[in-house]
Amino acid sequence: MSRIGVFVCHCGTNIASVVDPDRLTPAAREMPGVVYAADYRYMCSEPGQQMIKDSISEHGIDRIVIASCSPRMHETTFRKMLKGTSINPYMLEIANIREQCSWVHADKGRATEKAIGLVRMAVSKVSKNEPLYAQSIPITKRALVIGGGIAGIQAALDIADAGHEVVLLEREPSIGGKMAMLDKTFPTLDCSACISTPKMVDVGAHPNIRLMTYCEVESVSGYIGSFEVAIRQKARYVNHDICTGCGLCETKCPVKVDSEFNLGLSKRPAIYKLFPQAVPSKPVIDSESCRMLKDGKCGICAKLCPLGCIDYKDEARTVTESFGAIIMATGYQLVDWAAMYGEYGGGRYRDIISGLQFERTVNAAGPTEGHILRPSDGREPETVVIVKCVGSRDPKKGKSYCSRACCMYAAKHAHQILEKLPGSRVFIFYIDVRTPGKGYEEFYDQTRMDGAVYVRGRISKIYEEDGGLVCQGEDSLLGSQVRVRADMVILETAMEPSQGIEGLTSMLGAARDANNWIQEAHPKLRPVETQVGGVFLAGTCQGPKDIPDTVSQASAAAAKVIGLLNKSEMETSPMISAVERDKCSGCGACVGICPYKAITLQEIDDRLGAKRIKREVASVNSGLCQGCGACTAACRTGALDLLGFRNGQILEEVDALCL
Amino acid sequence: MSLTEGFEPKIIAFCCNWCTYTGADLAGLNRMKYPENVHVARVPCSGRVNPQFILRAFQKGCDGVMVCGCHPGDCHYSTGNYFTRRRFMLMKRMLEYNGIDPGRFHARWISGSEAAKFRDTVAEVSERLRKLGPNTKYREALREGADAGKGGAGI
Amino acid sequence: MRYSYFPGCSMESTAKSYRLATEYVMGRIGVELVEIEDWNCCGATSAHTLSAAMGLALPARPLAMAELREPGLDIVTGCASCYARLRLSMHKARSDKAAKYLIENVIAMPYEAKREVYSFLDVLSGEEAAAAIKAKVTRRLTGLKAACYYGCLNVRPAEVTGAPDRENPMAMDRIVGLTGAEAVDWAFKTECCGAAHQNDAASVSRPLVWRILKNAQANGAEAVVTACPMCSLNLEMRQGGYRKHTGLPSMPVFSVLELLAVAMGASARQIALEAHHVPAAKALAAALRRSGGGVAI
Amino acid sequence: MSNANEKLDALLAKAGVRQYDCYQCGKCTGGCPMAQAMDLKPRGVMRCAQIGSLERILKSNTIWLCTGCQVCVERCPHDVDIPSLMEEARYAASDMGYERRDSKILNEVFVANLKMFGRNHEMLLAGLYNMIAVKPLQDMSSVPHMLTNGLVGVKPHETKNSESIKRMIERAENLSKIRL
Repeated sequence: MSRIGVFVCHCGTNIASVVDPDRLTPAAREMPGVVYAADYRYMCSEPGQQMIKDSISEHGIDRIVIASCSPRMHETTFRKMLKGTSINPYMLEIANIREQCSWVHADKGRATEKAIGLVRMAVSKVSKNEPLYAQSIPITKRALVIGGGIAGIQAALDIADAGHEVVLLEREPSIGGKMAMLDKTFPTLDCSACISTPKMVDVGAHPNIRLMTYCEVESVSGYIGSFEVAIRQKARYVNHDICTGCGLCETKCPVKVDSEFNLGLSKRPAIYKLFPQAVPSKPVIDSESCRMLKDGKCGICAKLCPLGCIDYKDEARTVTESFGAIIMATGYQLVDWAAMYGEYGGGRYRDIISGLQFERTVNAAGPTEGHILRPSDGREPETVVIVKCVGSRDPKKGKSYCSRACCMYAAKHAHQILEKLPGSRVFIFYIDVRTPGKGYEEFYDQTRMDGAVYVRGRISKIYEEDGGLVCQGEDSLLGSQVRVRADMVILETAMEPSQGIEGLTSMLGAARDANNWIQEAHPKLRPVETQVGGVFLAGTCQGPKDIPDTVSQASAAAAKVIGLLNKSEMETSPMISAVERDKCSGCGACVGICPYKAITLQEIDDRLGAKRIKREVASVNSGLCQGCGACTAACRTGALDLLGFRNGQILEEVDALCL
Repeated sequence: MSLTEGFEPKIIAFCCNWCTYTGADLAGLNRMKYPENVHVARVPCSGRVNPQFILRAFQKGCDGVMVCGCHPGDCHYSTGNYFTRRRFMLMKRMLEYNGIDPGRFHARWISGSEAAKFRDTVAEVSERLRKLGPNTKYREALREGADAGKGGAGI
Repeated sequence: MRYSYFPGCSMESTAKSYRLATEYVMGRIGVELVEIEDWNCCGATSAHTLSAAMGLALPARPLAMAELREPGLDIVTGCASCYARLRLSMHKARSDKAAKYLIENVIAMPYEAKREVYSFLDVLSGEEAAAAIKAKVTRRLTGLKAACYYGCLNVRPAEVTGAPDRENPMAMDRIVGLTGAEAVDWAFKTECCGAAHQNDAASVSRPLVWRILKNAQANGAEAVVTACPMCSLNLEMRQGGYRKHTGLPSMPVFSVLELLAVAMGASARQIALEAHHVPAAKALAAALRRSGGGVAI
Repeated sequence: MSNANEKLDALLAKAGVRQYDCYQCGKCTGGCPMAQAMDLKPRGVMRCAQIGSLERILKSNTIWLCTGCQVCVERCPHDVDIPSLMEEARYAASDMGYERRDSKILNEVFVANLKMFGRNHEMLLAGLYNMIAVKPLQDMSSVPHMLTNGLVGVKPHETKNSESIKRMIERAENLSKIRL
């Protein structure tokens, strides 16, 4: 028989002025199993806690009920208090007689009756409580950052600076991401490369960072504190241990294919560095275009290399590494507008380029060395039309969301054109201009004063005629149809999650939202966490954002990881699901219902009569289970139960109320 | 004088810890007033509420049962309340089949900020149950059983 | 290849060359067209403008008659406007019970919409027909640069026509390619030519025609090819102002069937090329000369 | 006011258009072949629907100039079926006597033509229209060419059963008087 102590708090007059302790405490004393009941002005105060502790030893109490404010307020306080006593911190229930009784009811008699009911429910429940022990899981003090764009770079540097080891993984041959492709950044117009390449160099040189470029995640297992990640190092065909990055090989390679970095605006050889400032500054061979690897004929680079770095027999390797935390920084890509917008020529007109292609064009290190020239004939455009929201805010053909950064970089592009090509004209077709950011509205104002003509309306059709591009739309402020003959058109296209996001998130068990961005744990209060413990978010993999927001989020995610890695082990809540193996039929209904992939079917040895058999039963991973209890309601045989909220405990509560 | 005059229903509300329980606390913090009929049982997630709990409540003579959780899509545990929603649509039909007025059972989505909605819901459900009168379906049977078993001692 | 055939009113009058070419080509490639008995006008733009019931019922009547007489045959028409009206009635009868009820009450006969409505483009771009065309082309229209004009109603609205690409369709371009002519890439394949308002709002509708012709010429086309007698007539007959306003030369307009017929050996007389408002034979003769045949057309 | 709103709501419902789907981007107007001649642009029609100004829609020339080419809805990011709205607006405008004169003449001549012959006789249609609308010279330069080449006959083409078609059209006309 349990020995229950009930402690009624007055909370000054907050409770006592409505709920009568002189009725409640004696009533509690009469409840089954209660050996002691007392009331006090402030139970949570030092003397109040001392009184409880004294009573426990004095009356041989083995579990307690505290009738007070909401458990959301002081459950943790009282659990901590119990740590110093003979009883387990989980042998505690709280009856919420303040927020859900004295504060919401006026009739003293009826409120006291209800309080008695609430205490009875708690007493009945606590009679079924059992000691629970928090498990501690060791934390591997090492973080994996997936994606080497500015988000991944920032997060890796912050974690590494705090003294923890980081692996920065990038699937391209170099880190740098989209920011490395940009020319200038709004609204300050500082050169993108000037601010991002030093960070790339820092990453390459940081003693705590291991760079793994040209690598992909193959599989992930484990949970917060101890993830096991299999990483596939793609074949580079160049021995990076001895290569000095002299670049001789690149100059003589006979192959020319479209440059990914310059988005098809220039060519690159088959042995290549992604861009001149690449980190690591060593080339790889693209096996799909290399003549030696395809046909076995060529081998020029191997002959040229003074150090013998070229290895045509190189193969992909998979290594498995352990991490305590993972940051997703997989970024975005631009939508394939040509496949969506036949009315804009569907990609048939060379002088219609994307915003990112314009960045390469206007970049001094780009294919035109920073001269704004149209791709078709290399002429300077006199009139440029910029079209915003291409693929954004278009639920029918593209994405329903706003891509957030386009308004600003459209203004930046206009500014750059007007600055570099005096006498040129720029028309920006827009639906709304959105400039919520520090210095953004001012930048937009400046662009208008520079002479950019903002036309409110979505372009309906763009066609080529007599060597120009006719952009047809409505000037909706004027209410009339307009046609602008342009020499070049820039489409500011929507962002979408990087290709491969589905596979990666399902390996991790992280959820994606309706648009395939990775879902944050809470949009306001946990914006850089996923609902999977130990997996964090940085940058545009969570949704479209600009560089300042990306970098802030990356640092926030890094802070979360640092907090985690600073501990050597982590206590997990013991209030998680437990399986009674004998009852489990192995139906697997719980496996699919678990949002955390915490339940798996495991083969065990069993007996059927005298026969030894093997059968499958559910098994809960305590590192992954978050204690929601969805599995327990789905369990057909009642084999699964939630510790701390067992079926038996809740049924006791129900019964107690209905007495 | 009607049978239900002066009748106060007894209602149990299973509230998820993250949304509705928080909303109920907020109602207290704002000193909102609602009828005393509802007793909240805290659960981690509305998805934890086993249909067995509800049947048991009706069986033991509870006049009404509420299951309240986060709005679909807002679940703290990401998907729990989708299961709740599906499960309790079936529940309603099963209660009907068992001769319990489905109006005695309410599944509602109340977020941590919707204190007023919690108050209004409690008031509304209490009022509906006052009109429905006591849940006698099993209570009578229970009393008879108890009387027989305990030799007329009663409860 | 056998179809119930809905010629449409223009085929009987203004589209003389189109009609003759259709008979010639379909005969050659073995497509049998079974003319729907006692067909009536589809109502064009006017019927549905006056009344929804009339707009649905007029095209439904010949469809219902076709399904009654030839239940095994799909229906084909050579006019984009008829195609759109016929297909809309078919689509509505299939997807909207109230509409089906209304239609059947007005036409006073059942209409189940079991058979598909196709355009000539659908039929000619089918694998079997394309192979037959390839086999029957005896002289090539080498170097004839043609702009394929589909018009609005062959492709829009998507849920009625099922056309995969409404901005840059390619079916006709591919058919034209079979004759040895070159289908140019241009931008006005599916822009409206304003045919519906050439009578009652001429001043705004004429420039639509001119813009289409201008873009075709700007992209190097010597002729416009259509798959609709209404489009043909409109693009051809309204060229007077075009020369005056743009200073550009007038443009021959053919139906894709005429092009095929000539490539299959039809003479100018056989398909009444002289009936064109804009002289048409010259461009074709030049193409034939280029192909080295030197055959007079 | 509320009466007018009910009428507008009913019209929109029949057209399958939710006026607030439109966010006024103007892509419809940008692509509309007839926009230049319209006194209310397609986007303006949607704006009127949003602010409850049915009257302005019904009195506009827009609904009569719409060619039904469908390019607006094809490109509309929110798939707003403007052509369908235009059609319903034409019916409503006809009921109220707001029909545009030239359109009315053309459509009525067209249907009269069909009632007589079951098929459309282009020459007769153009001739009658030009006569009634007082545009005697429109397209007439093409007539000699048409006659000499047998593109149009003097005698109209007729269905065998024009009487049954006439009855069918009359049934449809009667049905359209009942506005659902």
